[in-house]
This record gives sequence, structure tokens and C-alpha cells, in this order.
Amino acid sequence: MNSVQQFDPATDLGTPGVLSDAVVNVVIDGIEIQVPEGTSVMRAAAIAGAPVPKLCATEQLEAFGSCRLCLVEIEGRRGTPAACTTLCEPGMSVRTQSSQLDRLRKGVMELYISDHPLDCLTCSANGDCELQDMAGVVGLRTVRYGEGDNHLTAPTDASNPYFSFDASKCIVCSRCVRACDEVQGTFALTIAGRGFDSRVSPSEEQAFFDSECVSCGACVQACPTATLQEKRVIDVGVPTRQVKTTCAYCGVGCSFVAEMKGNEVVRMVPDKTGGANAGHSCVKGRFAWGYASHADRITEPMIREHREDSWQVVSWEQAIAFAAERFQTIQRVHGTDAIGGITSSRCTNEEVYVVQKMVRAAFGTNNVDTCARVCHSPTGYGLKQTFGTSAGTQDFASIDEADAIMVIGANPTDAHPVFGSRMKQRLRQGADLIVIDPRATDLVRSPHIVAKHHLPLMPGTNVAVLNAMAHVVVTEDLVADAFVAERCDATSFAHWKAFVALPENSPEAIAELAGLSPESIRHAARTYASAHNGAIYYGLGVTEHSQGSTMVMAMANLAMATGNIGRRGVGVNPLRGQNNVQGACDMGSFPHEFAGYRHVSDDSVRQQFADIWGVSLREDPGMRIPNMLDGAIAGHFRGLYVQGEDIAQSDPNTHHVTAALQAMDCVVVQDLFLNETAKYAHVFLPGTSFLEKDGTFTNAERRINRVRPVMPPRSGKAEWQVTCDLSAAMGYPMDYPNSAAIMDEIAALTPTFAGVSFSYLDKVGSVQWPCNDSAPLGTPIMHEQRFVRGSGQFMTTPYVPTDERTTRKYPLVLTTGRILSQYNVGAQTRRTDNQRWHGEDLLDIHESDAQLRGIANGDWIEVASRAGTTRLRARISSAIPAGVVYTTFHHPVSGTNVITTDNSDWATNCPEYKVTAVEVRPAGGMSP
Amino acid sequence: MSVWFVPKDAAAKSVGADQIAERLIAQGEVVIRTGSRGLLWLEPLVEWSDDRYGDRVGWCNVTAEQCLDVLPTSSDGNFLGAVDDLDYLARQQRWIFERVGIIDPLDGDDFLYRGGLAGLKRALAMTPNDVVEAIVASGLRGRGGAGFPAGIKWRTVAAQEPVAHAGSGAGAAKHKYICVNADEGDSGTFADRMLMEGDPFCLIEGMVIAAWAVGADLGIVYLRSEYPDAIATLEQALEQARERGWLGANILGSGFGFDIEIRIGAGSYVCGEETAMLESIEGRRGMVRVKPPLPAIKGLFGTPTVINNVLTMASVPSIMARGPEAYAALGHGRSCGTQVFQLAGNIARGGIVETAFGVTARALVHDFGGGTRSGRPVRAVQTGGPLGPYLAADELDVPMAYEALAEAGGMLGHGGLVVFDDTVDMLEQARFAMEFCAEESCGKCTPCRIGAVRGVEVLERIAAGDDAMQQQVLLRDLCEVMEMGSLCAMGGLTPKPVLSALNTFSEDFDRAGSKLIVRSGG
Amino acid sequence: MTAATVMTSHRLVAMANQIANNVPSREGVAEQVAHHMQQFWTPPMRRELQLLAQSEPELFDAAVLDAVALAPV
Amino acid sequence: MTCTSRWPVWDSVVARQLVTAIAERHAGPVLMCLQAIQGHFGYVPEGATPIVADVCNVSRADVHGVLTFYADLRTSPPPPVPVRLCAAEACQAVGARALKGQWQATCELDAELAALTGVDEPIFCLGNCALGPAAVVDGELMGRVTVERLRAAVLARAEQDSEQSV
Repeated sequence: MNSVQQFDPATDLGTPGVLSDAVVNVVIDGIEIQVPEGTSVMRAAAIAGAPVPKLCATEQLEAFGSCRLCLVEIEGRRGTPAACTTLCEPGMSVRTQSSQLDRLRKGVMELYISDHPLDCLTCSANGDCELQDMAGVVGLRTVRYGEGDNHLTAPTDASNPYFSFDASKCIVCSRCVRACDEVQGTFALTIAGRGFDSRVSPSEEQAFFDSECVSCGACVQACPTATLQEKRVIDVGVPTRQVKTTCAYCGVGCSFVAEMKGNEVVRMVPDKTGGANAGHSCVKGRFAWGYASHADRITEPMIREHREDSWQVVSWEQAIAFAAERFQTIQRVHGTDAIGGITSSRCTNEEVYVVQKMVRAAFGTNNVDTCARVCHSPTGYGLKQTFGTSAGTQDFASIDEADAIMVIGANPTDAHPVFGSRMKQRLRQGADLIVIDPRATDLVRSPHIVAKHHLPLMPGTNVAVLNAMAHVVVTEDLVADAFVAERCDATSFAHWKAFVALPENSPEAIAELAGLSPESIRHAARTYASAHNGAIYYGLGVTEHSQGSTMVMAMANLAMATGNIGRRGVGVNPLRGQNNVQGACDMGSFPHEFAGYRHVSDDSVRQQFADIWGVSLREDPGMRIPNMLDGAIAGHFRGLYVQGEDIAQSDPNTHHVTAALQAMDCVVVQDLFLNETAKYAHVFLPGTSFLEKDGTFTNAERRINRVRPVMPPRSGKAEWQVTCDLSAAMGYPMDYPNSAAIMDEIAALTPTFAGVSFSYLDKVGSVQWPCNDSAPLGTPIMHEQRFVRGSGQFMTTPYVPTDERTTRKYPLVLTTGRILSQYNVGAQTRRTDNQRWHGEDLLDIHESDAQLRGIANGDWIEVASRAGTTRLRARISSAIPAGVVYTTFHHPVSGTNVITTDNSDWATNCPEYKVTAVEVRPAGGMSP
Repeated sequence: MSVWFVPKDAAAKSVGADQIAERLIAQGEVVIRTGSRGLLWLEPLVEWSDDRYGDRVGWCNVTAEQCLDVLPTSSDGNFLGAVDDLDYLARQQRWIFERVGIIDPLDGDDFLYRGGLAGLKRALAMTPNDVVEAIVASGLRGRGGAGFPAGIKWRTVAAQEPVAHAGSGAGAAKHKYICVNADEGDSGTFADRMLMEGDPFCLIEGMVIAAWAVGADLGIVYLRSEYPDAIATLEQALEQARERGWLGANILGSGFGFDIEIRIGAGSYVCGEETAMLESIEGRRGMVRVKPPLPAIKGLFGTPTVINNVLTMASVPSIMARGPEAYAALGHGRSCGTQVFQLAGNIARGGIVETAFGVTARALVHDFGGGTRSGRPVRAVQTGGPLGPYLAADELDVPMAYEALAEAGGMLGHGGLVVFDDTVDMLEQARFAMEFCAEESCGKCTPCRIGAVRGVEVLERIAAGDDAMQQQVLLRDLCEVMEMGSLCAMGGLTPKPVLSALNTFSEDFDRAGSKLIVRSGG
Repeated sequence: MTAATVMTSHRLVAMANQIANNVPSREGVAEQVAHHMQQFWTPPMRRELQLLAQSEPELFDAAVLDAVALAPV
Repeated sequence: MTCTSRWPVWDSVVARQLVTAIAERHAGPVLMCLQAIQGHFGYVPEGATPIVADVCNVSRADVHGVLTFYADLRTSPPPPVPVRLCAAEACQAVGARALKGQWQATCELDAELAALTGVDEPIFCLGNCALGPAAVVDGELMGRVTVERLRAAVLARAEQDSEQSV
């Protein structure tokens, strides 16, 4: 582990790198150097080893030219231009040091220090302050100005739970403002006033907490002084060592540097070399990691005979033996297939791999499923059918070249904020945006972003709308004929074309059903189809429907028909909800597939696994989660190992789930906290937080990132070790010296992972699968030359409405989503100060629907569906159409899943979370 | 039919021109409101002719009382005789201001009668490229202060393809812009204002020619809010120009389309700097942009943009009408053509003097200007606005031209000269220069943002006699940092008045401490 | 059959009918349904469906009945 | 003498109409919107920023940055008859500093006058540099200003206002 790198000018080259084929030769302090055309003198000088002093410049932001420390002399030019804003020109000869430059830089620094507290020794940034460093670099020794106007008494704003803003230390370099604008894209900060009165202002000079700030931390990251600083650093002091690791929240998979003091995390700093995030972060990854040391953490194994009993703390050995004995008993009495396991998308690839291996090899059944069942299983199904691979086609960076971006059923600025920011950057450059979503999400209209088309369709009509768009493409001659002819299967295309061309698939035919105007569908289709590069990004608003798999195929069809596959700027891309959804699926967590999406019935594949695992394996698919739950209620499924997942809260129709759990003889829960599912458990095995894990996560762009332990497991055992112990106790030992060895086994058994190992990842940082002999550096873009399945397969996509219908009794459609500050069922984020932004789930309701029911903003209301009833407070919102209500599901008390139904995707059983017919009425007596 | 001509120029109004016009109208007289002749010390200067286009005689410093019952007559003490024959006017070479003060600024027929649109018609008969080359050949340089050759700038813009507004999606309209900088913020300058109030069609004509030459479709005049009369006049002129087909989709039947809108400033001197002006037009804080990219390549809303000052643009019609060679033949060295000098401050005969470059400052201050208004000796003349240096009374033989003046340590700026008599305290003027910079700094770069405030403090210490010599050293160091280190001319040129005061009028600094300076402004 | 098994059995019926309704092509629906169940259903689920198809055919989409006949367990 | 404000009271609906009309027609409309609001209401009230931000699709911070940058834009109601004296060099050369001192002294002695005119905010150059000292009284430019002329102009304007408001 390295010691913390305090600010080192050489590591930040000052201005962003430039991609250019043309190169320019310049001479800097006598050193000849070649740089890409468009490179700044500052960057060239840093590369040449002659770094120029700087304060307002950082390679994360466009050159700004305000601090004037980076002045240089250029032969044949008058004056002393700023190195950051001057571009290298052929033959240019630059001097970075001279007595004049010394004088000027010292003079500039003297001005800075004349309005800065002289408290370096007691300053929280002592040793980590660019101003301090630069004062040293320019050799400032005295400040001659004496007492004068200053900002030394400017107040500190400590309103944000995670960082404070000490205005007295601000040097008005605007790095925070620019980071908020350029990187995050929220525009929450500005400089207010002008001249000497210039000051950083969150919104209208409000406290940070009350402003438009979304706490992404970009401003804190950008600040060169102690002005914007993590409260942890102020409290604890500067860190002493650092470990690079990967965030465990959403599917973006941001790389972070955990900055440590001993075994205590001081702060998490986004890693600018991170392949997914390039130095950016959001409020969750950057700040909301305190749950890992929350008092609610359970760190000792516990068992109980009956779920009515109280928990009994036991040793690891006792807990493992107890669980193994129960599982074995069940299998003896009820058969091999009476138990199963669920893997978690929150765990590492290695942890997931050993769980599915335990189920298949030790339990002897294929009853293993993963929580991706309830989110992105249709993605796996749909993309495999059409393209041949159960994964998104692009890397995140690809969006930089998209010209039309179609976002369907996703809310990236809340759910995938770091990618959302990158998308916004591209949109601000002028890409067209199409949003297909019942709600007017942030992307539809937010500062400096406006969707060209927003199709606020009725929940449940996705397939109809996509078919109508396809109808426009084929009937208005927008098909990319050459691409289709060269790359796709002709027969399936012909079938598909004939199908979507049918009059019943025209925009006019489905407009009323979808609640859209035919023109809006036509315009959107034209924008997407006629863009040079059209890219589709989608989320759970696509998959969590009874036609989720059909919709995934419909999008794939549209992309193929318009030639938007196989290069940068295009593609069909799922935004994965959890950090390792992709990985959990890759690792063979599905009951019908081994790692690498190979069917269990494939004899040769099964044989490979059987050989290496040393057991015979079952050739028939096992049970999916809903089948297991149904089986439990039916009485033939009686034991479940649940890895890091809270199915009692996150799966639909809570009554059904809890009844199933209640019916089982042995429920083993491995988690950080005593969650809702643990209420029904007999064995609780303490899990590890991401800060304790050693392994890999695979993000939504197939990027395999290293997760490195920054501290020892609080439970004393790595999670994969616990699984191995249970497996051994069940009679199938798995001996791995470390988790690297697990990855080695994965690589040996999974062609797409063949080139992956911890040592390789440590060398290259991260890699996108497939990574093997034919793609040793990984595969940012898939299907470049040919589709993985050969030729692209068009699938006809009949629109079959859901059984969940609105009626007079249940006239409204409830749909659900996420908010920025909370994550999923909130188990982590609710145990942090993120609670302050979103302390309760609210039901958004359109004004007309509210009026009709006598509901006012903030009223307690009752939401009833065919499955159940819950209570929430109402918020009148114009972001949703009439007839639709919306809520988040971050708080268990809201019981959102009490009201969601058993309906699910026809192909994968992914639950239909996004469509529930409900009625809403004022809840008398519950008002606060 | 006899006609009275009463100026509607803001300066003339500020000393009562409106009341005179009201009186004359009340007495049933025909009154035509014109711009000002530019002989401002004579305002209100009222003229009369027996015909709208006839020769005019005038009366100076007319009061409303003078017109109360009897009309002014040639026997009145303030009778001037034939106005055109006045020495002050007769010695000028009016190209830009040829119609100002003579025509009704909002009467298009007047404009046409006096030669309006001749330049545009000529230009439209030429290829755009030939128009650009004509401007290059004329030697016309930017009148905003920097003196960059206008034709070269136009050439750059002409070579660009039109571009959609930055951030707009596929299919957005593509543009090039003509931006006119009418943010005339320098103290001692008022020529832009008088041109816009006195002959707004001239500016419009110049912009249309520029648009034709470079292929622009939209024009913007960024006009300071301190000039409400100019705003109103130009707005009406634009309206009329559209009605007459001088603007719009098909200008003079040529098929060429161009239109102009006005954007009004909001009280920021820095917005006179071209990139800060672009930011302000785009509705943002008027912060200076870094260059490159040059506005000619990536200017307003990211499109190729010609930015010229009002006087630059208003020079164009007469250059096209009278020929670039004739224009280039005027002037001094590389300073071609005429400049509209503005005599201001403590001066006996303040006003507009348009003449070829090369006239000396002395000729302007003494021959035209008649020395100080107070009658006391001239002590200092500030050229080039608040960022320009102070010349001493014995430094005025310098020819007024870009290079010659710069060599002498002066600055042409926007052509204004502000005269001070011997009661001026040059230490206080130096302090004010810093104070002005502190007031108007956009705050982006450190030397200007902090340096100006420190400059005020250092000068106050010098004035108070605190450690005066050390503070003078510090002041010089600070001036070097501001001059060499600032992002734009605001901070970069503020040392000019300060150091010229310190160097040329050191006695005011050396006797500092003997009296306390009262701060002006708040 | 217990109430619980009736409920889960009915769910199997619903799932099978839903698959028949949603498989991509309207031609060869039974084959597609059979293939799908082969790929994703456990043998006991398929067996149970078979029993149900015999005992309560009226609950089923015709294509499902064909599929069951096509793919004996 | 009472002087009723001639500015309408704040009305967010009117404000939204004003700025919507601008935003629909002009690129980069934020500054124009703020100017329009001030033109209508006399100043930019607190509630204006969110409206401008929303209509122009920028952040409130963006609007606030603009609002606080420009000296013209004010966030409190103007005095009934604002007086601004030119503080730039050309007017300094003809006694602007002394005039300012005299004017302040006059206002200190005359509470009514002070209430009418508010505090003088310096303005740099009114383009009347040959006829200084210059001042602007409620938008009307004056040249060769003296304290007496200023005072008379202020009172005349106040008189006019009170007549109009009756």
C-alpha cells in the first residue's frame, strides 16, 4: 500500500489531455517535446518535467486562466502569457523560469496571501494545500501589504453533513464552480458579486444543504485549499495511507481511493484513473460509506432453533455446523432439491461464484438464483437472443460520441449519477435526447439540459411504443440497409419488418393506448434513426414489466435496424442497479446457466465444470427465486441460503415472500445487518462491507474492477471463506488460499474471463470482458465486426398488455423508482447522514388526481392494490401524468412491496414492479 | 418654409434642448430634431434655415427663456452665423460624422438625401470577398482601442463556415454574427453615443455591409444602459430600416438577409472588453474569456463573430462610398483615415473633432479645445480613457496615432482626451485609477481582483505619508504584477495612469503626507 | 392438494399461458413454449404442468397443451 | 409631500409572463429577463430568481451570479427619485468630487431630499464628458450640474410623480 500522495504538481498535468493525431514540437526550458496538437503549454511543460506553478488549473477542468501563477515567457511573443490557456504551436520555445517570472509569481502569491489566514499549522489542510505548496514553490517569504480589506472573517457553512465551506480560506479560483458545472453538471454554484467582493455562492447564497447542491463532492475534490473540505478530515486529520478500491453502490462501479489513518477510513476520494468514473463521484460513493461501521452491524454469527426464539451468539464453527446439519436434514427428508441459494449483486464475483458453486456442487442442485432476477434478468435474456451476449454493448466513454441518446425507463442522474453527469456533458455539447418515461425525470428538463422529445407513456406500454417507433423506421425508409444486409440475419429481419409495418403497430394505432401523440412518436423515431450515432440507455423501467424481455428485444431490434451497434457512440446499454449485477449474472448465478452464460444442459460445458470441481453436476435448470418461494408455500422447498440480499423487503408482494420464508425449515442469512429477511432466519452469518472485501466487481459496462480490503473483516472471516466452510461442512470442501485463486478458477472455466487475474487487474487497473487471447486488453465495444451470436437476430415483439389492469376500484397506475441520496431498500444509506435528504418515501400524485380525492400536499394517504395496502404521505407533482402515481422504495416502513403484485416478465419472471393498479385515498387519523 | 433645427442629442438635452424645442413648437414653428453638431460647449445650439435642406445659421447656448416670446435673431448676442463656417467645424474632416447634427436621425429620407446607403449599394454590387479586401485596403483599424485591422478580422470570419449555437442539437440553424460594441465606458468618450443618436442608419448600414462581406445573418449591438437616448433612437431606426427593406430577409432586393437586435448592458465596464461583452450578450456574468479561441472563429454562442466598435463599423459606409484609397490616403503612418476625437473634462471647447490621424494632442487641446474651461493652465491630459496614461502639459506635441502615441507612452483608446487644470492632485488621480479598477474588476484574475484593492490601500498609505518610499516600491511591484499578470486590459492597463502619475507628477507623491486625501466615491 | 399447492399450481398455469402469449413468433408457438420450458423450468415444474394439463385442460391456452405434448418430461 | 411608488407590486405571474416572452425569442436570455423584471417592478425581488432560472432552464445559482455581477441590477426597491453623480475622470476634472461632497452635505441637512434620492451610487461616465459635471436624475441626464440644479430637478420630478399618482 502506498502512502498518501499529497498534492504533487507532476501528477496533475494542469489541463485536460487532448486526443489528436497531429503532433506539435515545442521546446520548453531547452527540452524538446512532442505533444498532441491542442495541448496547453502547461501540460506540455509538466510532461517535459518542467512543471509550472498553478492554482486554478487542474486536468479535471478546462483551462480558466484566473490565478496567473502559470505565467511563462515565449520567444517572440510580447508579455507573459498564462501557460494554461496558451496552446503549443509548432516550434514554440517556452521559458518557465526567469527573474521576471519569479517576481511576477511571487507578486501574485503575495496578493493571495494578503487575503488569507496565516494559520497553516492549525489548518485542516496543512500538508494537503495547493496554496501552501505554491507559496513554497514561488518562494514567497514576506507579505508587504499590511492590514487591508480582507475576507478573514467570512463565515463557515457547515450545513452539509459531509463537508464544510470555510469562506475565509477561499481564493476564488472557481475550481468548485467549474467542477459543479463541467464535471457534475448541476450548476449549483456560482461566483456572486464581482471584483474583490467575488464569493462562492451555492444557489442564491444559501447554505450548501439548502441549495441546489447534490453533494457529489466534485467541488470538495476540486478545492485547492481547506475551503471546501470533508468534515472527517477536519475531525480526524489528514490520512496516512491509501488503498484503491471500487464503490459498492450502483452499477457505474466508480473507482475510489480509500484514504486511511490506521484502519479507519478518513475519506473516499474518487480516482481520476478510474475507468468508469474518471475522478467523479456521487453523494453515495463519496460520502455515504459510514454504514460500514454503523452500530447496527452484526459481527458475530448467531443461530436460533425457531424463528420465534431470540438470537444466540455462537462461534463460527457452531453456526456453520448448525446450518449444515439443518440443510442436510432437509435434503434427507425432502430431497436434494428442497434447498437452494440466492447470490447477491452486492457481493464480489468471487463471493458469488463460491455460493453458486456450493449450491451446485455441495447442495447438488441447480436451485441457485440471484437478485438480478428481480431487476435485469430480461436484459440477459433479451440481449442474448438478439446479439448473443447477456450484457450491454458499450463502455461509458462511448457516450461522448453519441449524437442522439435515447433514455428509456431510467433516471441516470439519480440512480447512476456519475454516468448521468457524463451523459449531461455530452448533451450540453449538443447531442439530442429522447426520454421515454412516464415521469418528467431530471433529464427531461434541468439546468442546461432539455430533452428534444419526452414521451410520457403510460406504464406498461413500452413494447407498443417501441414497435411504433420501429414502424416509423421501416415505413419511412430509415432502415440502415447496408448494416442489416451485412450484419444481420435476413430471414428474421424480413419477419420483423413485416411485423412492425403492420398498421396495428403504427404510432396512430397505439397512441391512445400509450397516452402519447402519434407525432411525438414519429419525431422521436426520426431523431434516433437519423442520428449519425444513436445510443440507447435503459433501466428497470424497461425490464420490470410483464413484457420486460420483449422490450429488451424490441430495443435491440431497433438498434440493429438503424445500424446503431458495433462502434463508439451507439449501442444498447442497461444501467445496472447494483454494483455487481453484471458480475453476479456472469458468475453462473442463474439456475439454468454456468458462469459465462452457458446452459447447464450443454454436456461439454458441464463436463468442464464437473472435471475441475470434481463432482457430477445436474443437467436440468433449477428453481428461480419465485419458484423457490412458491415451492416453500407448497411445502417442497424448505431451506434457503441468502447471500447479502433482503428478499423480504426487496421482492414483490411482501405477504407472499414472508409466508414463503415462514414456511421454510432453515433460512440462512448472510448480511451486514439484521434485515427484514433475517426476521425469518435461523442462522445469521455476519457479512463484510466492501471495505473489507478482496475481490472484483463487474459494472454495467462489463468492467471488472478490483475491490481491495482497506481493513480486516470485522467478523473475522472473509465472506467467501464462510461459504467455503459451509460447503465443507456439507461434505464438499472448497480450498482456496485466497480470493485471487477463486478468480483464477473463474478464468479457467469462463472463456470471456480467460485473461483475467488479480495480478493483471493490478497492472492495468480494470478490464472489460471479454478479456482473453483474442481480446487481451478487454472489449470496450462489443459486436464490432460481427455479433457474438454470428448475425444479429431480429425477434418479433408482439405487444401483450399486462394482466394488471386499472379498474374502477383501482384506477391509478403505481410505478416506482429511486432517488439520488438513497440506495435500493436503504439498508446502507439509511444508516448515513443521507437520511437528511430523503427521510421518508412520498407518493407523487398529479394535481388533478389529488384534487379529485381531496388530497393535499403532505397529507397521509392510503395506497391500496390487489395485493395489499400501505400508507405514505402525498406530494403533488407535475412530473407525472394524470392517472399515474409514483413512489420510491427506500424505507421499509413505506412497504411499497406490500402492494406490488405477483405479475412478472413472461420469459424471466422478473417482477412487474413498475405497474400496479392502485387506489389512493386520504388516510384519516394518520396525519402528523 | 423656414425650419428650426434643435438637437435631440442627450448632451444637448442635458442642458435644456428639449425645453427650447417645446417653446418653438408652442409658437407654431417647424422644428426638426437632429443630432448634435458636436460643438458641445455651444449647446444648446439651435439652427435655422429657410428650407429644410438650405444653409443654416445658428445660435449657441440658447435658453428656453430666449425663445419665450420672440424668436432668436441674428442680432442676438449668441448668434453664430453660418454654422458650417465655424472654424471648429470647418477644420474637421468628417467621414463618420458627416451627417450627425445635420439630419433628423430617424428620417430615412434625410439619410438618403445626405448620401446614406451609397456604401451599401456599392458593396452589394461587389462580391463579399471584394468588400473584405476593400476594407483591408482602406487600412481601417479597430476604434475600440486595440487598433486591430478590421479587414483582417473580417477575412477570418469570412473564411469560417456558419456554426449552430454551442450545445444545440442536430438540425439547429447555423449562424455568423456581427457584434457591435457600443459599451462606450471610457470617461471622456461619447462619440459612439452621438453617432447612434445622430445617425443611427450609418451604423446599421455599416453592419449590413459587414454582414454581406463575411456572410453573417445576425447582428447585435451591445449598448450600455447609461445611454437610454441612444437605445431609443437605435431601436426606432432598426424598426424603420426593417420597414424600408434595409434589414430583413431581402435587403434592397439583393436576396441577402440580415437583421439586428440590441442587447443592453447592465453596468459593467469590463463588458466593453470583447469577450466579456460576448458573455454578457449570452446573458452571463461579464467575465473575460481566455483567447484562443478568437471570437472570429468561436465567438457569440460559439459561432464565428465579427466584433467591431461603433466607430469602426460606422466608418465602413463612407469607406465604401468614397473608396478605400481615399480613406487610406488620410492619416499618419499605419493609422489610416479619420478618428473622432472627443475633447472632455476641463476644456473650454469640448466636443467632437473628427479629423485625420496625426493631429497633435496640443492642437486638439489648445487649438480646437481652447485650453481649460477654468482658464487655468493645463496640467495633465488623460488619453485613452480611465486605463490611459496622463500626459503632462509639455508632452502634448505627440501626433495622435496608434503607434506614435504608444511610443510616447500614451494610448489612443477610443479617442477621448480628458483635460485637467493645475488644481488636479495626481496622487488622487492615481488612487482613483486603482479604485475604478477595484469597482469594475470582474474578479476573475488575481492581479486585478486583489491587486486593485491593494493598490488603493498602498496609495492611501502614500498619501498618509506612511512609509511612503517603501510603499512606492511596493506600488511599482504591484503595477508590474497587474500589467504583466492580468488576464485582460482592465487590470493590465490600470498601472498606466498610476505609473504615469507617479513618474510624471512625482511631486504630488513626494509631498504626500502633508495633507490627507479625502476618498471620493463610496 | 393443499390450498397452497393449488395456489402455486395456478401460478404455473398462468406462467405457461403467459409464455404462450408472449413468445416472439405467432408461428410455431407450441414449439417455442416447449423450448422455453425446457430451457428454464425445472423438471418437477414441467411434470406438474403435465399433470395439470391432463386434469384441468380447460385452464390452458391451446398452445401450452400442444407444448406439453411436444416435450414430455 | 408624499410620493407613491410608481412601480407595481411584485406579481410572480406577471414576472413569469415577462420572462417567458423574452426566453422564447432570444438566445442567452438570463440578463435580459432580469432587466425586464427590473424594468417592470423597479428592482429584482427575491422571488424572481427561481422564475428566471426555471423559464431559462438554468440553475438558480446561474441567475444569482448574473444578478450580483451587474451594478445596474438592484435587489431592493429604488428610491423615489434616484440621483447618481458621475464619478469618472472627465467630471472629476470639473469638480465632480466637490459636487459630490456638497450634494451629500445638502442631503444630510434635508431629510426630505435624502429620503427622495436615497444614497448616491457612483456611476462611471454618462457620456456627457464635455458638459460635466454630469448627473442622472431619475433617468434624466443633466450637464453642468450644480447642487441647486440637482435639487430643483429632484423636486420637480417628485412633484410630477405625485401629480401622476393622484
